[in-house]
Amino acid sequence: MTCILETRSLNKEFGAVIAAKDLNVQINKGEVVGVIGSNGAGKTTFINMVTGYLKPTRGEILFNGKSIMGHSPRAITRAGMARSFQVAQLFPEMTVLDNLIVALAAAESARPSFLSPLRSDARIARAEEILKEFGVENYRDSLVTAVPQGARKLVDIAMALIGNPQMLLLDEPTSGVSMDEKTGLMDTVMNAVRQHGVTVLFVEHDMDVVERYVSRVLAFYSGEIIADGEPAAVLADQQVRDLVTGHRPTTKQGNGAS
Amino acid sequence: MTSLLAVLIDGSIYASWLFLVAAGLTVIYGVMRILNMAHGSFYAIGAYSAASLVGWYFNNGMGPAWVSYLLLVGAALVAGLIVGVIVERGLLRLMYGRDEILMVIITYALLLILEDGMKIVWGVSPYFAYQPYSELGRTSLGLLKVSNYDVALVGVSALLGLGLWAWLERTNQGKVLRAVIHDREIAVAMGVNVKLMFTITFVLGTTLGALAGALTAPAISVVPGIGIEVIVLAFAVVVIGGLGSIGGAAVGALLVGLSRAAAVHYAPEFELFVIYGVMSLVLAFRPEGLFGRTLVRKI
Amino acid sequence: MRLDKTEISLGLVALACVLFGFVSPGWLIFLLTIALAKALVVQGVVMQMRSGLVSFGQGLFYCIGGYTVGMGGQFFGIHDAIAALSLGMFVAIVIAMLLGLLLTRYREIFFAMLSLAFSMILFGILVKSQELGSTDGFNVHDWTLFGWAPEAGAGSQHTVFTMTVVAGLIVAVLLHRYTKAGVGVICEAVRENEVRVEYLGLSPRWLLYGNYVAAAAVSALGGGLTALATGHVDPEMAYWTTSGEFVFIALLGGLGHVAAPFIAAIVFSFVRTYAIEFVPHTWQMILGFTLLAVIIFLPKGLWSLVSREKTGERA
Amino acid sequence: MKNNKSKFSKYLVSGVAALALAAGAAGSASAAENGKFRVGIVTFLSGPAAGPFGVPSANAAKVLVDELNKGNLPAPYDKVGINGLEIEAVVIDEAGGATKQVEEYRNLVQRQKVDAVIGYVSSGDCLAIAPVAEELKTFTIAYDCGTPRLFADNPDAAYMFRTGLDASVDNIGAVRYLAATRPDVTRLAGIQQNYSWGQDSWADFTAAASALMPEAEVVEEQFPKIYQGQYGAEISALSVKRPEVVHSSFWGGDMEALVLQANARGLLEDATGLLTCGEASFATYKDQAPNGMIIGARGPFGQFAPDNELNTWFEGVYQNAYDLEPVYPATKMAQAILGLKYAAENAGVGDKEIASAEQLAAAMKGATFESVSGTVEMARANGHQAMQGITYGEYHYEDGVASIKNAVSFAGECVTPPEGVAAADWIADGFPGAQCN
Repeated sequence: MTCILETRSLNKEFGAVIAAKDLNVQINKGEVVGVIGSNGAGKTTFINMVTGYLKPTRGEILFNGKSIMGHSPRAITRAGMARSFQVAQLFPEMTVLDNLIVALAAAESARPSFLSPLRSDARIARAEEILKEFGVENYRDSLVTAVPQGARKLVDIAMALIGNPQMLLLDEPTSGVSMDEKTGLMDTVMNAVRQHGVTVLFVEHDMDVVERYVSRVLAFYSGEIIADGEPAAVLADQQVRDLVTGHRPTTKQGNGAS
Repeated sequence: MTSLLAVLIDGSIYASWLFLVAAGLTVIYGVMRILNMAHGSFYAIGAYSAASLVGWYFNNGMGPAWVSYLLLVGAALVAGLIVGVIVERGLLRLMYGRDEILMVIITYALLLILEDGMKIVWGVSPYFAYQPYSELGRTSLGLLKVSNYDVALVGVSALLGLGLWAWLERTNQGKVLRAVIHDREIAVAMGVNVKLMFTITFVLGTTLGALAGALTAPAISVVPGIGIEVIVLAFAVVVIGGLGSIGGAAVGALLVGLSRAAAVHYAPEFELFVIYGVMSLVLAFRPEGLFGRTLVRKI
Repeated sequence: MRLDKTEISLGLVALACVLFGFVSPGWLIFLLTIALAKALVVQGVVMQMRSGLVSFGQGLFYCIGGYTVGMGGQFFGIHDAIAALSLGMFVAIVIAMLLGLLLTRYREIFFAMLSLAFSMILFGILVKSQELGSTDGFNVHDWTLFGWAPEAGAGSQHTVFTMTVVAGLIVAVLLHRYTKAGVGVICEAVRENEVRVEYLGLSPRWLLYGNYVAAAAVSALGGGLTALATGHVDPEMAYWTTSGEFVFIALLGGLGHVAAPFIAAIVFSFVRTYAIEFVPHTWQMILGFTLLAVIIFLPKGLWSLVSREKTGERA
Repeated sequence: MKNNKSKFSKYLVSGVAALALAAGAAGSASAAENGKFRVGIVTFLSGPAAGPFGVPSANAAKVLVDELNKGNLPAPYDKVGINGLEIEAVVIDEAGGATKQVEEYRNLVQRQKVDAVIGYVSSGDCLAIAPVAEELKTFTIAYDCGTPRLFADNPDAAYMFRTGLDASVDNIGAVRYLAATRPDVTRLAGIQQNYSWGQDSWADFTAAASALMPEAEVVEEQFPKIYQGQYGAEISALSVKRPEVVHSSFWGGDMEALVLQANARGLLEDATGLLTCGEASFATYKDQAPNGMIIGARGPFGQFAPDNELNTWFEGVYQNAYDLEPVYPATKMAQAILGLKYAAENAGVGDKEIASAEQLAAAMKGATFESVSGTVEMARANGHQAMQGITYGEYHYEDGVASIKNAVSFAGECVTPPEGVAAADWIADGFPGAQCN
């Protein structure tokens, strides 16, 4: 197995607050990794650093064996690592279809054209396929602000996948989505991901969701990784139970330690 | 040596005036996120109010001269208060939540209205209130003669700056205000009456603007258009210092004031470019201004 | 080249304008010429507004366009109007390519203030240039069109008017396409969510840069045409209040359609000229109230009067 | 209904609406020919130039037009209105820049159908208007702007006239006054607003000074931004150079602020101020200007206007109407209106007829007419530019009354370059052909 993403002693300090402390992570190609941890444990900071949004204080990040330290988010995206967001990052004054079309155009070229129309027939057709794949074709012409949270999350993830990334980082894909929708959403996403053969790392509060999809779990606490391994082993870990999952064997009635 | 001394003195005097003009602007921006184009008009209204009141005082039976200083300040406070409340309650309140740039345009419209409004009230003839200025006399430092009023202005400006700082840092109201500056959403969540804070801030800002005008009035001829001239100056000072920062405005004012004085004495041909040059340089190296906070959007 | 309905309508309105020019009085032709030429500058402001940036210094390029046309004729023997206008656009593009490198790092109020500062620096330089007439500026005359010199007076006025309408039409058609093309749409995307654009692997700075340079060229064209029409240029063109007027007109029209700035500029000119005639002492107040009324009652500009019913379909 | 509205018609509607609006506006123009003599009056009604120049001028125009329409003027202007026709003045604000002024000028001529235009304080506006006046063939009098370029750049001007003096006269006169009253002065300094007016004034003044006062040197020059209002640093810079005379072409609020601040800081006690536009604020200095400060009025205007019958009458009606003495811009406006009246009544047309622009121009060209400032000869720039003398004097304020002392006048031939000679060349050559009394 080859390692796609590796971090070496990654540190991030915001003044006196330590948001990441000596993070050493190795993700292999094809893995589906879940990241758990309470709010403020440093999960999003980790994703932000890896995708170039935040500059680490110290450490090293390697993607496909090459350092991507100091690269911009767009360079890292172009290199093949995409992400989704806790709060879906869409273009609020555009329709769902247009959001996808912009993403399609971006995937085709980093230098958009000045005069040929963005909404070409080919892009519209492709966008419609994607809408179907993610089951949001009903919202084709709605403004994204008028679309339910779950669909918005799906569009957000679809836009990340349009660039055919090798690796996808999902930041709380199910946050803000009702309990009933979660599984459907995750099934849609994971189907798409498997079709593209993408390595996935996702942050999730819901332990059910985590157990259902991942092959490996990283548990964050206060900027450090306190456990790393098979889901069952990590969730059974006493420290994880003390600090992260809060003694709930599996969360049937709540949504984790959020 | 004399000219170096002159640069320091002239620079500080000019800086203190710039700070007076810019303080209200930066307070309003810090709390309300409104870059107030009409700030210059409040300055002009303060100047007109003070000049007409003081002029009237001296033209009708000379009372003691010290009263005129109270009249200067009083006129500014009353004018700032009235105009501030009318504008905030009558116009801006309808507009909160709009785009930051749109608020700039709204205040630009306000500027156009106020400029002609002042013409209706005060006409176009000059108003003078020179008595408070000449009354204080001057101090000779060799060839250099300095107006005592100008020196006093440096003190007033410094006191005002300290007062604002103390109010923000040391009082409960100031703490609430800082909370609003820091994060409006959290402040609302904590139960801060943001609407009230907005009114207080805006009226404070307009009063500061009017006060700057009133304190300047004795040294100038109060004529139409004086407000327009100070807007860009005040903007530049505030942007250099970092929008919303009182300390930044003070440092920005000093920087511009001293650079300008130095240019006048040593390189007069660059005087016209000083303020924009300083602003471009500062922003090139510190895009948020000297004391501006870099905000990374949470995602 | 296939023309869509909008483009055909624009062409017809332009044709109507040119024909109207033959029957309308001189003052009206002049007013429309200036309004349309300024509308081109406003197009530059609107292009940037679409990308979320408000330029309080578009007068910079307006002035560059005007001065290049004037200086071309005065000092460099470039009397052909088309050549002079092109040169103006070229100079604007070169300067925009330089300034854009710095300016595209800034957003919101900082962009506004820095663009204002650059414009004011040009103003300062021109005020200092006594050989260019300092604040008095200089006259622009003796221009030709493909070697043909229109007769002074009504003839030349009419020629400038036609040139302005044609230039307006070309710019309108190009912009109509531009706003639907890659850079145009993605610039709007930058305004709506810059982070997302970055995470699509695009450079918001590059997009804004391209947009800034294109806007500069369009604005310079407007400046050049204004210089030909008025026959005079002065540094006031770069003063911040001039740029403020362009922002005013841009908001008046709204971002809804490529025709909006043209309509707004014409309405603005009429409001102003009649305000000056009927209330010479308080015409600025009239403008102020007009602007407030538009912001309060027509938040999307005058264009929303024309396109009330559109919501789902986007231009 | 809304849905039926096709996209196409929408665009057409908006285009046609704009044109219809325009056409409607065009229709209103025909109301103009109403048997009155219509004069466009353009001067600053807003902005910093309104107070010192624009409003006194507009006031002068208003009172003079009213009195003319009543036929109340002394001879030779006792005919009602202009050539027996009632005068209708259309007053326009000069603020807003040259482009806007060109637009408004065209509106005046083509929409408002005025028969003549009088106006323009700003030199930039004058320069922009001059070619348009020729294009539209409209009789136009520049009443105040001072740029020498007006006729230098437009040598073939046929319809443009100027009844005020060229600005180089101000500064040649100022140096002559210094040479006459303070020949021993050696240290000159200047403070000018940083724009054409200030730059040109200082260039003329220093050139004339080096010709007429070769012993004098320039020790300091300052060019603050126009409308700056605060001159602390500039006053320091001037003070430390110990000048004997400080020349300034400041005007309006800037000038008043400068006098106030320079006086309070002792500069005007140690040095004599020389303000070429100083008379415009004659009534406002009170005790804030030192006695002995030299002021000018850009010609024989305002306080320096002679005690002739016309001027006494004009001062009387102006004082009656506004409770103020007329300052120089007011006198200059009156002079322009009288010039127009002279031209219209000597154009060779019958009573109550309106002369054409060509007839007006022919009558004005090279004319000599009586004015509130004495006799005006249109003796320069092919008969388009007035030539008159200039007077300077010292400001004095005692017991609440301001007055002029030590006034010295210089004849027109003494301060005006001969026909066809540029002021700069004339000064550089040492004033050949100057006739001084």
